[in-house]
Amino acid sequence: MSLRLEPSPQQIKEEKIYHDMGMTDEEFAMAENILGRLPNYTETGVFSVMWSEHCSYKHSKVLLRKFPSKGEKVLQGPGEGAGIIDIGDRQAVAFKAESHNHPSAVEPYQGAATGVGGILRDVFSMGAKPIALLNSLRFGELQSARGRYLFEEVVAGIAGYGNCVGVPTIGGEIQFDPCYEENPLMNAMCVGLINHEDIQKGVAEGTGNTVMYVGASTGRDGIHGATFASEELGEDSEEKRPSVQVGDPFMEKLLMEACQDLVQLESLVGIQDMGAAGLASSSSEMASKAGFGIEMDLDKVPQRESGMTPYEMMLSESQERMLLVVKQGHEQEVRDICDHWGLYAAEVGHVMEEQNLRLLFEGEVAADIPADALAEEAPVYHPESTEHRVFTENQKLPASSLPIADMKQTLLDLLRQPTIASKEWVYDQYDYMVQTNTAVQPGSDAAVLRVRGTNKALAMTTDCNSRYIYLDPETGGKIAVAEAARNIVCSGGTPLGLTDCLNYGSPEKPEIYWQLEKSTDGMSEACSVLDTPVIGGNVSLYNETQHGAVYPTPVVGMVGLIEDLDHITTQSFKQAGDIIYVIGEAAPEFGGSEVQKMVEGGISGRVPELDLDVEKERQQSLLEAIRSGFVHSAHDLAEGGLAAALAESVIDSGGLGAGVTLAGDTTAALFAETQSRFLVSVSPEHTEPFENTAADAVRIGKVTNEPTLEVHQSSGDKVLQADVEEMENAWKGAIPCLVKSKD
Amino acid sequence: MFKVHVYVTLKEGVLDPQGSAVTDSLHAMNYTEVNSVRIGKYLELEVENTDNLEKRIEEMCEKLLSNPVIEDYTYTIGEAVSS
Amino acid sequence: MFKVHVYVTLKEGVLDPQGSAVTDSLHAMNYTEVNSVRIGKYLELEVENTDNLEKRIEEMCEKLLSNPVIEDYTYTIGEAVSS
Amino acid sequence: MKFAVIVFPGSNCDDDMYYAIEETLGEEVEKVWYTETDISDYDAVLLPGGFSYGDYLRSGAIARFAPVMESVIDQAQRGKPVLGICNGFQVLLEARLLPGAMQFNKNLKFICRPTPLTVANADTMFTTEYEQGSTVTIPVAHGEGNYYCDDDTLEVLKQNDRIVFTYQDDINGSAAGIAGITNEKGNILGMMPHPERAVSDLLGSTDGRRLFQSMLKNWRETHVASS
Ligand SMILES: Nc1ncnc2c1ncn2[C@@H]1O[C@H](COP(=O)(O)OP(=O)(O)O)[C@@H](O)[C@H]1O
Ligand SMILES: [Mg+2]
Repeated sequence: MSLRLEPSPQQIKEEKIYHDMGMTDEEFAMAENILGRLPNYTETGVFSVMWSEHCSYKHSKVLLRKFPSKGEKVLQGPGEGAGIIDIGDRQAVAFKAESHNHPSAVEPYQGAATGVGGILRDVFSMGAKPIALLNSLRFGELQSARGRYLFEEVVAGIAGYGNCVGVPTIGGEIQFDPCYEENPLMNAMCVGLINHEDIQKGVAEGTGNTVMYVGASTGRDGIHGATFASEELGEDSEEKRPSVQVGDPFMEKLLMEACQDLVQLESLVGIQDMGAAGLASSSSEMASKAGFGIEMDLDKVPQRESGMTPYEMMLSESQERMLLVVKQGHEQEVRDICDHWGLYAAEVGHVMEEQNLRLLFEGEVAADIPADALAEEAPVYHPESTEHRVFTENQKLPASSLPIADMKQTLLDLLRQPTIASKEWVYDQYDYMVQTNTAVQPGSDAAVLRVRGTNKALAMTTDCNSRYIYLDPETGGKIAVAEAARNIVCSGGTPLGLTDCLNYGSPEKPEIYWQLEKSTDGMSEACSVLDTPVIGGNVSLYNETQHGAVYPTPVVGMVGLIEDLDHITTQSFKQAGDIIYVIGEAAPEFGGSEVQKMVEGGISGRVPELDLDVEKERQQSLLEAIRSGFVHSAHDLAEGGLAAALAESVIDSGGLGAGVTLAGDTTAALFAETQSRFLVSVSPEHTEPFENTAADAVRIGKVTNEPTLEVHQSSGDKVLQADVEEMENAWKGAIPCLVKSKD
Repeated sequence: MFKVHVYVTLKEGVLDPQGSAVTDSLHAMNYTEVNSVRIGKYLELEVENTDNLEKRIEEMCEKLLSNPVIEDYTYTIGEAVSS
Repeated sequence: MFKVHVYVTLKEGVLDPQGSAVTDSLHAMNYTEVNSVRIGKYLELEVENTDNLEKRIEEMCEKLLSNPVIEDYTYTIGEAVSS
Repeated sequence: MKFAVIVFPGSNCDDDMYYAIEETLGEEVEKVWYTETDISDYDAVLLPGGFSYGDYLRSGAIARFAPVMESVIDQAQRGKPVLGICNGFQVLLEARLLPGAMQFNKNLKFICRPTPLTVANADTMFTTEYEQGSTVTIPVAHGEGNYYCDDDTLEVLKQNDRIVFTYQDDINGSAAGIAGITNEKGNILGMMPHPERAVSDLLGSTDGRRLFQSMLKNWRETHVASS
């Protein structure tokens, strides 16, 4: 077929053209072996994307198996578009997180926008109605022009897409560190609500059933996006720029509505979004999962451009597309729904007994590959692992104390650190209220959405302090899970489970693989102890440039159930006269802390220790206290320690202040990032039952009517006094100020 | 001073959701003779006469006025105007 | 078939927040020779040959492609292209 | 009283509007798809906020030509209450049922936040349950909410008390701080803030409820009077 100026199978092999597609010699040999002949150009392309790290998890599969993923309430674990957990009343939550790092590095607005679009489709293709979006972002420091550019554009892209589709963006987290300067991270999470009976799977079963294509037409955009996401960003990433996809949130909105109708059809057999590797992955995965095959006629695929080849059609990552399987003879039902929503539905193929993915094009067979080979039988690697020297060296360092003279100045400076500072500048751009369920808006520990028509609510958060993980992957991995759970608990919820998004450098480097291994060990252990199964996730490797890898950043996205709207709790102090407690005692732990980075200009040493049993006990008792109605506010202690938490609890309290007295080493008490700690306020009449419930709670002071924060030592000496206004200005002004600065 | 006109268009092959929506809308309004619409930007700059005017304009277009990842640009330099 | 180019600009006197922001950025990037920037839209339409081509284009512009309350438009009809 | 919530392709605050009516008034409310051509059966028309048609080209520009709009315009001209919120306001502007146009917010960013407003005219069929000059907190969520009109129009709006809500802070650059205006007859209100998002304590404010209650009360009064 000379009309396609494609290399012949022989040429592909001899000239090793598969290298350009990211396949190794061994992998090519495997493909040849599977087919029993040389793959043609289309087939080589399909193999290469399906066996890319992004689609096949070939370097991480072994580690993912360690995650506890089962649980009484888990209705769907990893393996589908999103995981699903029961929340009672025949309802469930479906959620998943996904990375869009490389696209966001190249074209931040569209990269972020399409990241949001992709994760939405993962959730609504399960039959769920998306009710919330969250994100987790990492950038270089805002002092650099590129850091600011990426930050502003990524935020605008998330807003542009999420606002338009009408799903509230209610939370997330952002950290800034030089290691992300060239390789920012953009992870998006979507949460959906679903009735048990509506749960869909991405399966193509039943010989003769019809394969239908719904949504946007296929263009040449994003070809090899999956491979792209599986490579380091290098000089030639610029050249791959044309692969940037542009999102169409209007189309997505229609698709989302149509899917909610489509999943009601008896005749719908399976549905899956076309995400990474587009038509190639959706078709082969749906066939493989069902144990059937699919024959597709590519001439029927809606095309945006003329002269597209099978290779291009199969690898295109055009956005806003879905693949459906519907019972033979019921195609009109799908068409009717699509018509209503102004969408085009094309019959592109059918399910067949023979378990192959067979593609027809202009009357000829353009590809014929066993579906399992693509979806299931990708090579699995057990990369070499070596303890990272950062860990080895930092473990040897003696615990150092920080020389802090001016406590007040330190607090104000901390509040100005962009990682701690208010993210209002960001969430002001997100429509976090649409759908009118947002009970706790962005800014508290976890966002809370009521479940309309019930007395329940859902709490959600994303978290990951990658500095800890960089210094000590295993402990850091535990902390990431524990911290997410703390945020859920502080808002009055029981953690239900989590999705993760594992962002690392190249797994082919033994030290990076070791980070991956150790941090997932830590996460797994924390998940087991805290009873939060991992119901889905995503792996993004090769996040590195010639300047090195990003910090290992396994983002945790967690959802919790609040059983009664009355249990919803926020971090701000509520009432003068309330008693302030800290649960958990501080130790002089500064390794990886915000204050260390600020004072010493970098991070080092041992990270805070974490005892998971203590963690669990404290979370449970705090939750019990909240449910018993004793607690007016709860806030977990994280970056910036107790000082930052106290400041945050007074700033949004509407004119209240606090006076506290701290025993022991004041620097540690205020700024250390010792784990498993909470700041809680309790009305005076509930102190006794509260203390009985939360055994580790120590009374430190009172909420006052004066808008100031006063901290005393037990000797009576005042160590710090700051007006709420100056703290607020520092905290809220920091990011707007940095963004405006132009150098 | 010169009036400079800059035209920024989406690269060929890049999806133009706005353009498609406008096309559909025109069809619904019975302007079925319209086959396609692509939407770009039109910028009018007033620029003082400088050395290297063209080079500087090209730089501005590449750095700020267009997004070279997905957009192309052209420009024309209009008549000199009195400022 | 004709290629029609439509230029939509803000009416004189209407403030252009986007244009001002771009002017400021250009200044910050040291393109101080730029006095002002006004940002409008540039649309490329492919239109089948019809009677009253000009009248129909003007209608489209007035009804949909521009908002006469704040915008002006001009258009040019390009060379005939084969479809 | 029977309310119609007009739904365009891509509308996204239609459900919120629907629930606000159902929950605060308990009156009849239906979603009306953009292909309907006769909405004379309804007592009030609600054009919801959010987006429509992706807000492509200009917010509200494409929706303005949706088939249902002919009937909306007809009903509006006959004096039926028509309320356009956010995108609905933009649609009303594009349809020339209200004067002026929207531009990008002056900071060029989407803005979502609870916003203090002044009730500048409590003597419209949408605002009688508010007190003249009082402050209400109602969220905004828009990218193009920077209201523009020429000086003559502004003068007319002021002279005829057609400015109904104003922002207390200049959040988006709107002329005269305008957040909402009516037509000359007073039966069409367009406003950028979202009263349907301020109907329950759980969501942070109930200040939007009185707008819907005003509509109901005034409808009942005229209805009872005329029948
Ligand atoms: N880090 C992880 N932890 C748990 N599950 C994961 C992880 N990464 C991927 N998975 C699961 O593997 C499956 C395939 O993931 P992915 O290829 O990202 O799905 P999709 O193509 O739908 O985006 C999903 O069900 C996902 O939840
Ligand atoms: Mg997917």
